[in-house]
Amino acid sequence: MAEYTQMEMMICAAARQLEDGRTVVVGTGAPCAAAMLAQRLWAPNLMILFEAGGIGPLLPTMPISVGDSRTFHRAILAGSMNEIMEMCQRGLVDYTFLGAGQIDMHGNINSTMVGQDYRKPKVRFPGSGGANDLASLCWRTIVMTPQDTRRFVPKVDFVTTPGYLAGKGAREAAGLPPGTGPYKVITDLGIIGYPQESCRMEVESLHAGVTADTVRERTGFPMLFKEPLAETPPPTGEELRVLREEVDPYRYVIGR
Amino acid sequence: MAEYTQMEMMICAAARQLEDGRTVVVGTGAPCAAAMLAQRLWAPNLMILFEAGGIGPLLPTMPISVGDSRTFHRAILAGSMNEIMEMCQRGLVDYTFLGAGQIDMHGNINSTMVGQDYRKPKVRFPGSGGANDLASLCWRTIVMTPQDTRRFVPKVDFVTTPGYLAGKGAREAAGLPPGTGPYKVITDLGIIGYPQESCRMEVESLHAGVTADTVRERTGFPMLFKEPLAETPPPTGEELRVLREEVDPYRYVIGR
Amino acid sequence: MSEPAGEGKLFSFPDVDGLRRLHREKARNMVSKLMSAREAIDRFVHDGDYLGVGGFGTNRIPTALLHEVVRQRKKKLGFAGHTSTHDFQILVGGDCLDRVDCAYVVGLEARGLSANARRAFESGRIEATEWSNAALAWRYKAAAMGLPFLPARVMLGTDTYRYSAAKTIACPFTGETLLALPALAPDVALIHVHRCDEFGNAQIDGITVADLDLARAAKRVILSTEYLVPNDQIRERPHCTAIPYFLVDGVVVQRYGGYPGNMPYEYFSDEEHLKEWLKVEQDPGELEAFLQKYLYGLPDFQSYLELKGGEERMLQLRAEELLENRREGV
Amino acid sequence: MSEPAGEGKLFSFPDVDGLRRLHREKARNMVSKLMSAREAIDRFVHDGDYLGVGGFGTNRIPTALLHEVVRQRKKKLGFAGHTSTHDFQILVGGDCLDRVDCAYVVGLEARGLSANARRAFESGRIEATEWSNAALAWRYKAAAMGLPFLPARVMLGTDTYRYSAAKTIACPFTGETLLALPALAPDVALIHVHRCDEFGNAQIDGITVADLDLARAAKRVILSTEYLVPNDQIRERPHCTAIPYFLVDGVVVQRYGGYPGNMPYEYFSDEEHLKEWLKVEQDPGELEAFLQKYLYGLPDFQSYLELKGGEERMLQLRAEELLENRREGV
Repeated sequence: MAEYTQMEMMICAAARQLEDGRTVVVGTGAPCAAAMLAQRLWAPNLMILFEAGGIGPLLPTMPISVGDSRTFHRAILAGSMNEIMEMCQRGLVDYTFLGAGQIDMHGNINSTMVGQDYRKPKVRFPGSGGANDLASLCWRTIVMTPQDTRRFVPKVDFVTTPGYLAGKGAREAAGLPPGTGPYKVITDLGIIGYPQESCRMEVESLHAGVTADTVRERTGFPMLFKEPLAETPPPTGEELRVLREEVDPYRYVIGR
Repeated sequence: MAEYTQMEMMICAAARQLEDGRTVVVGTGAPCAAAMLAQRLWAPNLMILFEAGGIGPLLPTMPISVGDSRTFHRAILAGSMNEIMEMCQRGLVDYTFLGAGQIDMHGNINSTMVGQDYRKPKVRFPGSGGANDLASLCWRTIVMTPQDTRRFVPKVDFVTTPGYLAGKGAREAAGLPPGTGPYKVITDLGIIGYPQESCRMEVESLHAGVTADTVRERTGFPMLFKEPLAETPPPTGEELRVLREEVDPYRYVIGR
Repeated sequence: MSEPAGEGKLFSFPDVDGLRRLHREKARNMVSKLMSAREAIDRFVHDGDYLGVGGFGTNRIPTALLHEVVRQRKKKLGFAGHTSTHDFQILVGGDCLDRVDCAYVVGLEARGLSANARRAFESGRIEATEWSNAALAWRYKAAAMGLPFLPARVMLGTDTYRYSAAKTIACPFTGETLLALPALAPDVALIHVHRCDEFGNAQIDGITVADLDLARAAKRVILSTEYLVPNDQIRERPHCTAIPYFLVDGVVVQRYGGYPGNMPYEYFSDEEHLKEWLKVEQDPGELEAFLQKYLYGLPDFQSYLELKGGEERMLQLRAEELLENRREGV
Repeated sequence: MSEPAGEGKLFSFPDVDGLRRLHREKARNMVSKLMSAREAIDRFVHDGDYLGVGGFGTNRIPTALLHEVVRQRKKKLGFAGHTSTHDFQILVGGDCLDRVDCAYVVGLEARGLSANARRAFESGRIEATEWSNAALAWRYKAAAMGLPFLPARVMLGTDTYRYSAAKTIACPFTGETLLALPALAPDVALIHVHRCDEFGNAQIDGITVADLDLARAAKRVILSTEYLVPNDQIRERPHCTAIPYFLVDGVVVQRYGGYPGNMPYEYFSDEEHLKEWLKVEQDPGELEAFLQKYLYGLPDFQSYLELKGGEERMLQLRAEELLENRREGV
């Protein structure tokens, strides 16, 4: 079996979530690589969107910014941020990828600040950007993040972006479109889902060589595990070849 | 003095309402001729807009439809109806011209139906089109219409388009933008204004040869007259020359 | 501060969550959607549907598609009448409509009134709800934005409001009274464009009227196009794409597909024929014969074009559009 | 159903009637507005103003205008931070801001965080109110539509809402809870475009982000442009006009005016220089020297371009933009 890095494992695991004929809003980096990989291998009709206005580009290389020229290179449409966000609000967008500074068991994300006083944050982060919008409006939110207790916390300092909020039904009660919400978390340890009944994280599969104990150690809240617990299929030779040769030949992402 | 028709008098009187450096939404026909005349004689910076999306065209000829090619021929911008209506809603448009099937003393206009039962009209007319929007949102509404008792009625069968509604203050109470409303009515008999205090029609000037009695006979409500009552200056030779030779050489409008 | 709600019937409830589910199901594959007008109307327009039509009455209207709706004798359709003129005339000619959101109907601007369309209202055969042009454009906009309603500052205080299905609200920030317009998501949009590819990526030159929002608001979209272009040409200038393929269900290539209307930069309106249409409407019998001759008796739109003078007449209208037979006024 | 209003400060009240009066007064004459960046910033940006900036952080940003704001030491400005990255870094570098509507600030996307911008927040020197990117774009949209607010379906249930100045309302038709976003009309908009005429009629190639709405929302608009073109060229394709002249107060011609950002179809971003900027921010003293060298010590933006390698460097970035020095991936 081919050797691969954790980043390559994460990108392949993320790519496999994406079906043909669907739409996905991505950022730069790993999510974009995942979408490009899926597009090249089994989802030629996967339509990639960028929140700044690019729709369906033929990506010549990995973008540096979600609004740079690459994001609408030979695109179907180069529009506005509203064009994208309103597509999401109309229910036309199936998937979105987000990162997470902090995340809790219901998938609520903090990318705004560390500390208890909003007026004087201990550490200020960028804030929502489009994350709150995309997680509110797209059907399924996938988070890609390294897993550790600094990130996987019992309570996020600030709910920048809605997961299932306080739990099942809370999104709808707040007015968010029904049927949306966190779908998977792809980490360096495994793939985590949210069972419908609990809307609370549960590990679905562990990457090769990872134990449940490692996951527990690197999670700041009691993690659930699906039974039976699967092993994430490692990247195939074909996945790795396309990822390395076509998607990210300059190793912008997989070289990290 | 040159001979001229009533239509030519109306167009010249309407044109004189328009100042340089202002904006006007016009329809086809006489209002468009009036705006073109003003543009050519004293208002080179008068910007003409059409509700279907044309902004600042170099009109090669009189348009037949407010959405035909002429309305954005070599224009500043060819946009959408929303572009125009939102400009109006932002307060960027000074004047609009409307016609009137029926009009009352407060300038309320009916262009929807004759009869008392909306569900079964005696006569169905087109309805608001953009008239309600333009009269709600532009600063000053100018009506061009022949004057007779069928049109100038005590009570319109249907308030399609707001004048001053029930009178002073009623527009603002209904939620319409403050400071807007009917400005002038240009008829074949004279020019009618709306004094601030009453927001009710008052004749400001009579066209040459017209008497106050004629106006009374052709008005279905008690008409007020300003004192002293002026005579509308007749079209000048220059106005007539430009109107006939440049604005409407094919006599689409002035030939009616 | 807020007035009672308009008394008019709301023909299309703004069920945004239902629309979201529908949009979720819609395929997004980039496959050829080329088909005949006959197939497109047969597949995507059903009796009882609510129609939205692009363009502006006699300008960039999808005449070929409208003729086919009549030819297939579609019935009980709803219709959004924002400056609908010749488009409306065609559909009422075919007795296709039973309910209409009226902003501008029964007229052809300065050309006069449609006697047949007037009869349809005056007889009570068509149920009407009143709006203004901007109101209908913003109702499309609301649906295009994925919102159940949009506020506005028009229609207030008038009978146009009273016989509409709008409401009023107080602004949560300023307290002032605003109109609330329910989103309008037609079942089908028919739109004529300058050029598009086989997938439905379309470009429009000149004014877009309300068509960008209409395409985004509608559940299904049928395009007719003057020219079919390769996908490459669309991708050359992605900021010129007016309608992206994933909104589109059918693409009908029909040169002169907006005749007798005006197609900007292509051909001017055939005013003679429009006058003829208005004239025959005075007499129901004459209208019936006229429709038989120009519509029911013909297999397709191309035959109509032939009957109206074919390429020769179209070239005259093209010359008129391009101002080749008159001096420039400016 | 509705939640308590957000606790954040509303920096710009949506006084639509006041804005209407202001727009009424604005001259609409088509006169040349050509001027230097120095004159434009001096005349149209005042201490205490609220700024909106076009583009997307490092893409099609009006760098030349932003440098001039810093060079003229404008203070106590408000700012709309929707994916503001290098633009934000420049203004915070000049200590120009005292209040910010935050959707995305202090970061440069994947490049890392701005240490200096973080210090400005962590010290409490800048007052913040939270929003999302779409929320700020829709707030511009509301102002561009002449409305005091727009509904939306984002931010609900989160702390982003709690620390915003948004409210919630019940939909008058469906009853569902909606976000209410107050219109945002900046005092000044700074926007970089591909080409415009001397009057300010502008075209933009590629994505427009929120700039069409920003230009329509703002009380004053300053454009910087890569190319000056004759008015005739604008009138050739009126459907390509992104911003019409009557919204514009000043036109500044500055080739490479978006450097070190990416200008679509013209030049790629200078990633080295952006990295350098992030690096010196680690140390306030180094940053001061850096700003002295590249900004305060220079008379104008042209001198900055010269210092950064002039035409030769720009041609490299152009080749990178046009993918001339790498293979096409597709």
